[in-house]
Amino acid sequence: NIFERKQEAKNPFYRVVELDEYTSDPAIWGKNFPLQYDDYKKTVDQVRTRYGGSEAFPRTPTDADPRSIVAQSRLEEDPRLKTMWSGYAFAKDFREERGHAYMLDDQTYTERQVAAQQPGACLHCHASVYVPYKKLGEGDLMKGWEKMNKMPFQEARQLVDHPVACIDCHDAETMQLRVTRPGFIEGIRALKASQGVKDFDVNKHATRQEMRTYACAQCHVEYYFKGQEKRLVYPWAKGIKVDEILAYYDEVKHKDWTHAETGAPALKAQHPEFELWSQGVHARSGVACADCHMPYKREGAHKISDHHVRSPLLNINRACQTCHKWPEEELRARVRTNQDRTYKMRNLAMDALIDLIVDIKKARDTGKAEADLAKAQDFQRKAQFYLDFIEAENSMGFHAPQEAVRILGESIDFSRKGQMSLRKMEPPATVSRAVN
Amino acid sequence: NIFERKQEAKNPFYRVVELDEYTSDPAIWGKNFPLQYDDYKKTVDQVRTRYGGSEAFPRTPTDADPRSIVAQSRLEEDPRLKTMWSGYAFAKDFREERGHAYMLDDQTYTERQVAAQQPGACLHCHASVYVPYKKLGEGDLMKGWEKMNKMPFQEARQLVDHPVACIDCHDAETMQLRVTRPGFIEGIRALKASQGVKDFDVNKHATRQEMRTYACAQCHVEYYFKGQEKRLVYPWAKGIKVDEILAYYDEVKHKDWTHAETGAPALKAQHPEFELWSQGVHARSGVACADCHMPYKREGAHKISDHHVRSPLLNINRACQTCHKWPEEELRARVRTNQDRTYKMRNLAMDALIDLIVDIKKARDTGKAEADLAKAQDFQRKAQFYLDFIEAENSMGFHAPQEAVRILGESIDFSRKGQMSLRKMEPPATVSRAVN
Amino acid sequence: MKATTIKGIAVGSVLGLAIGIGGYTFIYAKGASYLTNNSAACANCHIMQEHYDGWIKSSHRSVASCNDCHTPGNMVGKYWTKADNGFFHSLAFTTGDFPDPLRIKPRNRKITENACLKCHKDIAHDILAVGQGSEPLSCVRCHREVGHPK
Ligand code: HEC
Ligand code: HEC
Ligand code: HEC
Ligand code: HEC
Ligand code: HEC
Ligand code: HEC
Ligand code: HEC
Ligand code: HEC
Ligand code: HEC
Ligand code: HEC
Ligand code: HEC
Ligand code: HEC
Ligand code: HEC
Ligand code: HEC
Ligand SMILES: [Ca+2]
Ligand SMILES: [Ca+2]
Repeated sequence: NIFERKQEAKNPFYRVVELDEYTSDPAIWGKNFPLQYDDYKKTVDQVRTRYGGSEAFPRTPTDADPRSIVAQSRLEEDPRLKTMWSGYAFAKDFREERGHAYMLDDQTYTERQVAAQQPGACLHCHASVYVPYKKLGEGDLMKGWEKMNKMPFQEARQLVDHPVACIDCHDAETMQLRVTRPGFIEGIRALKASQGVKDFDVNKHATRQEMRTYACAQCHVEYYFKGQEKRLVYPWAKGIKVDEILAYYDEVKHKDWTHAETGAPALKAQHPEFELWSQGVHARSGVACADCHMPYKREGAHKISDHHVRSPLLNINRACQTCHKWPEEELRARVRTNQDRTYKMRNLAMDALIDLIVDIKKARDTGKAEADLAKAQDFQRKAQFYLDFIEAENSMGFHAPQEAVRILGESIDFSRKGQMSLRKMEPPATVSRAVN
Repeated sequence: NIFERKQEAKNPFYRVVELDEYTSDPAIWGKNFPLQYDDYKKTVDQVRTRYGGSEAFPRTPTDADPRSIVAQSRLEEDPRLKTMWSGYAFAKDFREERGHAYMLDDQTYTERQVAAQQPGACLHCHASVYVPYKKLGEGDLMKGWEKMNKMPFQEARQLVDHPVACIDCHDAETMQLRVTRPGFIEGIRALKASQGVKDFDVNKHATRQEMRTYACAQCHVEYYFKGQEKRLVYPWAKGIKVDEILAYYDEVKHKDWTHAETGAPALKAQHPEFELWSQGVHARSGVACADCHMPYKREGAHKISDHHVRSPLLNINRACQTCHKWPEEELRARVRTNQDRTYKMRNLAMDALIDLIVDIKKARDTGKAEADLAKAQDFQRKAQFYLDFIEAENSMGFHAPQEAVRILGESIDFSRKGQMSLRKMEPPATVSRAVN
Repeated sequence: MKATTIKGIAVGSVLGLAIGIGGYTFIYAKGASYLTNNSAACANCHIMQEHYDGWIKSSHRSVASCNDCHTPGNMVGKYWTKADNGFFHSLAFTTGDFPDPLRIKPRNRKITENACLKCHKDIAHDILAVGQGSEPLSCVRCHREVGHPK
């Protein structure tokens, strides 16, 4: 609503301190914008919803991992995940994600760091890297990024000291939103190119409403590390739908890991919130991430964006009721209906994938040649990626309910076809025994 | 001029003729309500949308079938349907449905009448049966209905002479909506009972807004004929979701026909518009069938319901834009997105079902005992019903986009599991040949 | 002094305080504007600004004022509603104790539904004529945005 915007624009910024391109400590920004800073700090809260939020689990700190509280383990909630990711670091440690305040610690201390040597590229989405990148690149953001990507994680880790901070989303002078993530700058350009838009420069060409989504899409997306450079790439050159992303990976012959039990060249999908959201009716209606996850709240005379980024289900009144005049309970029930359906299909797809993995393993154990398994393994690759695309996405389908279930339905078909490729019709005699 | 308009509006129900419980000819009602009558007559129009409306196909009339125009044949559009329904009358003739004006002729002359002897129960939803029922039951609607149900179709056909007419939806005196269909009166009572509401009397207890849906749900629902009485029953005693309806059929051990190629005890789903709609967000929001299919329109000083019942896509401006302030093209695109996704999954589910049918047939041909096929046949029954539930539903998923795709996804899983039950892992040797 | 009288005084003074504050704002915020038909007057409260802005863009700006839709037809009811809303809104505004975003209350929603008929009785005659028993047909269900387009 344009007029409303005009109103906020009038919000006075009392500048107590001067901020510049190198001020990364949010506490300093907080002096000028105490309201936003106070909410920003609240992302340490841990409250669980049925499928989101997070639960605080106490643990005894160790030297290796000083965290005294972590979020619940998804692997323990559903052990099938270990089979699904067998041989990959995710099978060692995968937890429910929590608030922004934890991003740096959770990345630093996850056992996935022990399971495999991780690159500096990881930090792109887990720390306030804007200033570090610029310093490392002597003023050149992209150069600094390229340098940090290929460093060993532990070395790069020394160069950062905050989770995502004000400067990662805001221009220090105008306070306007600004994209600071090289991975997204290149990714969105590739995506726009695939749609016929040439040389898209997100910070020049995006509308304000688009920026209210892009600020989040800098990190809440699927990604992979390309080649020895460990260049962080968002796989959108052919488009942003799951089918188009898989087509891209197939073309560049990328695999994230080789499945330990089946030898399949597998792909791990990671938090494709932006991708799934883009297929939903909210995206079509121009509803941005910030509209629901950082809704406006009234503070005295003017409205500010709630910087306590969290599950909208913990804030339905502001997050939804501006647009939907339904009672809070009804809105919660609507989300729940969409999510429960998605969850049911997610479980069917998971069972089908496990069945396929077991079959391929059996076939291998009975000494079947790898060549003869290729077809089944490719079906596993497909089924795994489609299922993971919704499993790893964090709204349990809400961001695009029908698309989420469509993807899971196709995953089931892939898994079953994979099994079929290893089976054949039985001779009548043996039937009754073999039916299972 | 305004003054005249106002006069006109003062007495909208100015009665030229008296209407009573036995006036079934709509032309007579038309004398009192010319605006509604004119629109009602327009249901003869045939305009096609991508998935709805209907196309007018000229044909040379015969003695057996005097129709000079019919709607396109769905069997020719997708021959897989013949395999899916093999052995059932639907495999002989199944066409896109068209406007209400054709309901009586299309039922009378469909080749399904030749393929099998049909009962008088069919007329419940294809003719103005209110008066005929009352006459047949000497004033008792239910009695007349029970009598007509078990008559041979041709005999019962002599007792009716109009497609659905004013008296089937309206009380002749008050013009209020009224449910006149015994099948629905009993069906909705059973459904409400399953939800803990006792002795629900639709004409007493339903709100006006509910009646704007029930008026249509009298016919746009799944049904079957029970026992020798050919009693028309809506299978809602356990609930209205596809899973609950199948559970009901399994419990009462009902089958519509035995599949000719596989021997499976199959079920045919038919136009479950009310059932699917009830699972969607429009139903949750209290949006009734009439809101979209009979939107209000302005005629002079009158605001009336558009009695030209048809696809809302032919009338987006009135059907959708009062509630959705999006451009017509955008709204059309939204429907199309939901429908295309559903259509894609519908095709995957259809392929899977055909694969299963082929497998069972093979197994039978190789002389496998029926007992050993039972499991596969039951999977076919399930897969067929779930797929048909969306295939036969006429909005191509729009009425509940996520639920439609969920149902198709489960259908795929059923079909593939059925195939699996007939196959077993191959011995290594034969692999390379057998992979297909 | 008896406990009851103390309670009495306590309650009394709280009430008085409430009225005091409410009354204060009522005047301060030109609460009297409730008694006029000037829509701009409603916007004397920034809290009403958005709705005013919406109304400015609505199909009704030139034909219906806030009061036309938010107060009943008859004189008594009209001024009672104004006093009611005026006072409680004033109080709420001062204490900041109200839902955000605002939601119309059932009572006011009913008033607004009826307001539609003040002007559209004729055109709506036919569709009202077939009403199921006592249940009124909600206009706002479909025309939610006539006063305040999104
Ligand atoms: C129309 C409202 C809406 C929009 C727009 C939206 N989301 Fe969400 N988001 C939700 C809801 C509802 C959930 C489910 C929360 C839950 O289950 O507790 C959710 C869940 C999430 C989660 C997991 C939250 C948690 O508590 O675990 C993340 C992360 C997320 N969204 C990111 C995004 C991003 C990034 C975008 C933009 C690309 C976006 N969302 C757009 C409503 C929205
Ligand atoms: C710099 C990268 C980055 C940016 C930018 C970013 N996020 Fe996140 N977000 C993360 C990471 C990493 C986590 C997980 C932190 C953890 O689990 O320790 C996370 C977690 C979340 C969660 C889950 C909170 C919970 O309780 O489970 C939500 C919701 C969320 N982000 C939404 C957003 C929205 C909305 C935006 C934009 C306004 C945004 N994020 C911008 C990286 C980012
Ligand atoms: C493209 C952005 C991006 C990159 C690159 C990235 N992350 Fe994340 N990470 C996120 C987001 C967004 C979340 C929160 C959503 C989620 O957990 O699905 C997250 C969550 C996490 C979490 C908490 C939840 C969990 O998985 O246990 C850990 C740990 C983590 N990341 C580790 C890493 C490691 C290690 C790397 C490098 C190999 C890495 N991240 C690279 C964006 C990223
Ligand atoms: C993950 C991204 C992100 C981070 C980190 C972030 N903001 Fe924001 N901020 C936003 C978004 C999105 C908006 C809405 C901007 C718009 O509507 O154009 C916003 C708006 C603002 C505004 C404008 C007034 C308002 O509230 O809408 C101020 C001031 C502000 N932020 C200050 C801060 C401060 C101070 C910090 C650090 C403590 C911070 N922001 C951290 C995303 C972020
Ligand atoms: C800025 C406006 C806006 C916000 C904020 C918003 N929505 Fe919506 N929502 C829409 C629009 C627009 C549609 C599409 C239907 C329409 O055009 O009316 C929609 C559709 C929906 C639907 C039906 C479509 C579907 O996917 O099933 C649900 C459910 C829904 N919203 C829930 C929510 C919830 C829950 C929240 C808060 C977490 C929310 N919305 C926040 C505007 C919004
Ligand atoms: C929110 C609007 C809406 C509601 C409510 C709604 N429908 Fe529909 N209906 C549609 C749309 C859109 C289509 C798709 C039309 C097309 O594809 O041309 C459709 C298709 C149909 C069709 C097929 C029409 C054709 O042209 O072939 C039938 C029959 C139907 N609906 C009946 C019903 C019944 C019965 C109800 C109530 C139980 C109902 N609809 C509720 C919007 C609605
Ligand atoms: C007495 C039974 C009956 C009732 C009551 C009924 N219908 Fe139908 N409807 C049918 C039949 C039968 C057809 C198919 C006619 C044909 O194909 O010859 C049909 C066709 C339709 C079509 C398809 C038109 C096209 O162009 O494809 C729509 C839309 C529709 N009905 C909507 C409704 C709505 C909305 C209501 C309630 C206001 C309603 N129907 C009430 C039996 C009924
Ligand atoms: C419960 C109500 C109901 C009953 C009983 C019913 N129909 Fe229909 N019929 C409909 C509706 C609604 C349509 C329009 C929607 C559709 O075609 O899917 C329809 C459409 C048709 C059509 C046109 C489309 C097509 O299938 O070619 C024919 C022919 C037809 N019915 C024949 C019959 C026959 C024969 C019987 C009895 C065996 C019968 N109907 C019983 C409700 C019914
Ligand atoms: C398939 C059902 C159906 C049939 C057949 C039908 N109507 Fe209606 N009619 C409705 C519905 C639904 C409404 C809206 C009633 C409501 O909102 O309570 C309606 C409303 C009306 C109204 C009230 C004013 C208005 O337009 O909303 C009149 C008068 C009317 N119909 C006359 C007729 C006449 C005359 C015929 C026959 C030529 C007829 N109807 C046939 C379903 C039907
Ligand atoms: C009487 C009001 C009303 C009418 C008429 C109506 N809708 Fe809706 N529609 C809604 C509501 C309410 C929602 C749920 C989201 C919300 O609460 O805003 C919705 C949601 C939707 C959605 C998103 C949910 C989904 O299933 O994807 C689409 C798309 C949509 N409507 C299209 C249409 C179309 C097309 C028509 C006309 C054929 C139509 N609507 C008619 C009220 C209506
Ligand atoms: C043409 C009729 C009309 C006019 C004129 C009108 N309103 Fe409203 N107003 C409505 C309706 C209808 C609603 C209820 C919206 C809903 O239920 O979602 C409403 C709701 C409200 C609400 C409650 C917020 C909400 O969404 O529930 C406020 C505050 C309000 N109006 C203030 C005003 C003010 C101030 C004016 C004059 C500047 C005004 N209205 C003029 C029809 C009107
Ligand atoms: C003294 C400041 C003030 C003025 C002047 C004012 N309002 Fe309000 N209004 C409020 C506040 C505060 C609320 C929230 C009250 C609540 O929801 O408890 C409110 C809520 C409302 C609501 C929705 C809540 C409800 O009670 O139904 C309507 C409708 C409304 N106002 C209409 C008007 C109209 C019409 C005028 C002008 C005649 C007006 N207001 C003038 C402060 C004001
Ligand atoms: C004070 C008189 C008055 C009141 C009160 C009023 N209207 Fe109107 N309304 C009008 C007039 C005059 C027009 C014609 C304006 C025009 O043509 O631009 C109109 C136009 C409309 C229109 C057509 C234009 C549009 O916005 O689509 C609708 C619909 C409407 N009114 C609905 C309502 C509803 C619903 C209410 C109650 C919430 C209401 N009106 C209250 C006088 C009023
Ligand atoms: C089910 C949805 C629905 C409901 C309920 C509804 N309307 Fe409407 N209304 C419409 C539609 C659709 C139109 C557009 C008619 C047209 O364009 O021909 C309309 C048009 C109008 C118009 C403008 C007529 C003109 O063109 O000048 C007025 C005034 C109006 N409605 C008033 C009302 C009133 C008053 C009520 C309550 C008694 C009401 N409406 C209830 C859907 C609805
Ligand atoms: Ca979480
Ligand atoms: Ca049709």
